[in-house]
Amino acid sequence: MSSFTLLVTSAPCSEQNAYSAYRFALAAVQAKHTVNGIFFYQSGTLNGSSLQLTPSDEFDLYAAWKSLANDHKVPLMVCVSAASKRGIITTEDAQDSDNPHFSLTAPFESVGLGELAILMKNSDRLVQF
Amino acid sequence: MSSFTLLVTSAPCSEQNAYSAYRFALAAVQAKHTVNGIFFYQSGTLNGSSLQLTPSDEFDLYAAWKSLANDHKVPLMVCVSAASKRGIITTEDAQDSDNPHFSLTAPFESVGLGELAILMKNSDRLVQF
Amino acid sequence: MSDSNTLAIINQSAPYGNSNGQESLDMAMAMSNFAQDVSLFFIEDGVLQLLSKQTPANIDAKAYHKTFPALEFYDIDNIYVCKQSLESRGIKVSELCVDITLIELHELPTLLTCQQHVMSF
Amino acid sequence: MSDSNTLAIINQSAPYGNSNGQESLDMAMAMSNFAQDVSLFFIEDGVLQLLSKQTPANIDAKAYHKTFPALEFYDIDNIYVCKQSLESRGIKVSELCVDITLIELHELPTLLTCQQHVMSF
Amino acid sequence: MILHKLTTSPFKDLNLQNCLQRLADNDGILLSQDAVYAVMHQDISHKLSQLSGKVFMLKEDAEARGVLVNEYIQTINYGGFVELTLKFNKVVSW
Amino acid sequence: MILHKLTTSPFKDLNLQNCLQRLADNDGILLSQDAVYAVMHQDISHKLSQLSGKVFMLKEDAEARGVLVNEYIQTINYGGFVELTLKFNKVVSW
Repeated sequence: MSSFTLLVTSAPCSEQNAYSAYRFALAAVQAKHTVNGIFFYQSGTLNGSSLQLTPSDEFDLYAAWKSLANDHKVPLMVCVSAASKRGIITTEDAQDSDNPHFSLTAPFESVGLGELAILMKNSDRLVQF
Repeated sequence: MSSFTLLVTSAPCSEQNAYSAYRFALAAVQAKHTVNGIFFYQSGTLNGSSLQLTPSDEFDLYAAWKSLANDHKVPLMVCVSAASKRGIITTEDAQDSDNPHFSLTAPFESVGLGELAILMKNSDRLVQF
Repeated sequence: MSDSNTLAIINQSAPYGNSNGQESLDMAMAMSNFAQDVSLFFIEDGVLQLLSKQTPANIDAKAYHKTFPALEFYDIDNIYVCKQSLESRGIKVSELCVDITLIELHELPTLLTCQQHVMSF
Repeated sequence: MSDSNTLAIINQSAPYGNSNGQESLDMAMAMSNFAQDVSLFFIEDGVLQLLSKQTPANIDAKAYHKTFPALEFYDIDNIYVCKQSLESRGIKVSELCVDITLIELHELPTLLTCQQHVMSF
Repeated sequence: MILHKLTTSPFKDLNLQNCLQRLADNDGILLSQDAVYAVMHQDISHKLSQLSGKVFMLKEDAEARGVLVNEYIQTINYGGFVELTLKFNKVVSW
Repeated sequence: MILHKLTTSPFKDLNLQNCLQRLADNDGILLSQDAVYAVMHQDISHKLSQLSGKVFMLKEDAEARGVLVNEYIQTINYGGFVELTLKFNKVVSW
């Protein structure tokens, strides 16, 4: 069995890439491969927003990511610098900037790019979406 | 003197379009034209996020939009349906969904597409970015 | 020169790869509801939105192409499709899901002349 | 076949129109800091990022191209630039802001062979 | 009398090429953002040079990218951009 | 041994065209998302047909868009996509 890191650099909702990454990750774990982690960078960090209110007749990708993390122990890592400039911030970021509101909660984690280096080191394949 | 409606369909930060729209709006009001409103649609709604933490060495487009609204009375209208699915929600949206957090505050307003029809009706030009 | 409250919406994007097609249709229906006289233009990859035989449920996307035949009830009667864009993709008019008016490549600017405003998605 | 902890970053986007160039550079420097052996490839519009004579302050963008000459201090020594991409844009090597290694169009896949992972921006 | 606003590089996508195919006699073209690289594109630059007086380029975007202006293209700043949209009857953004 | 993953329409941008120019002998191409429209593109479809055995198409994306599969293209589902990335040494996303 093999191990994967997925790098998601595309926004949800506006593009299909993030959805494709989710489907790929699900297929990988279903085939008993290991997904070491999904790393969200650039507009991909928008996938981590807990404030997304998906209409009932549209696919809820945010919920799907959460299920993937909970059911298959796949870490969802959001690059802190790319995320915070796009308004995807944790409660700590919010406190630091005197903003009472935040948009990034578990199972998504706010991490530095070093975490991606660690994921990649231990993965047979890196696939970017 | 003439009147404009600007339609912004592009995300801040990831693309230059929203910045170009800001520069266009500023140039228009400086030339004594009227900007009836800036309407944010699709990924453009991300411009309205109050949670964006712009690094100190990067241009703060969110602050620039706010100045434009405050200094020149330019309405900043965010399409509610396009915004809410992207996590750009008002305190009312948040309450409706039992989420304590929100990301859209004044001078940005959450409106329906009907407001765009009214803006356009009274504008000499519609320019999309 | 241009009639007031007329709006042309140009569709040049393929469906599903991005949200342009779906959000363009949302815009068209809303504008029509608010008394705009809306005309739709499908050019380049935009014509791919009109194919009858699509099954977007396979990728959890909405089958919004099924709404096109209902647009006449939203008072959107003018649906123009670029002939050359169909031809270069090998698409026949009979493969489309809605009655359309074929236009030549160079007719687009002329048809836009009488429109007050233009959007593109 | 491929050396572990090697990363190729392909840059194919023009600067400023989108954030790919800037965020690719951020990625390269971070990965190098975390012990990855990073090689940069500039192809197609990516070569435009390397022009010396840019003044992005005019559009309130960061002059991140000034960082390229400093990459050697980040242990990023391999900067490959596609010859054909320069030629088709009428750009001479002397117009670039950093010392680079010219490669032929078809050399890219070969040079990627010894890399463990590849990203593109 | 349409002003066609371009924002992307003609080396990357076909927007400008498609736009040129549909251009009417009294239409204009504004090269902004990455579309200013059009002057580096041999084939497209040649086509643009035959449209003299109808092609405009946004100064801020050209200078930012180090793109030199050709004699057949009129350079305008953001103020000129605003006036240009009024000189034409409408604007289409590609 | 690179798998080139394409996601955009060849009628819109030059990604696939540029990729074909740089393709090595043992590389493969995966058409996903809007890249499945490549089979409708006469010129590119012809080029792809000469690469038999090396071109793959994602079934879900092709069916969603109503794109018919040609005989020279192998159709795979997401499970096949995962295995394909392992059959090749690495993946480049264009």
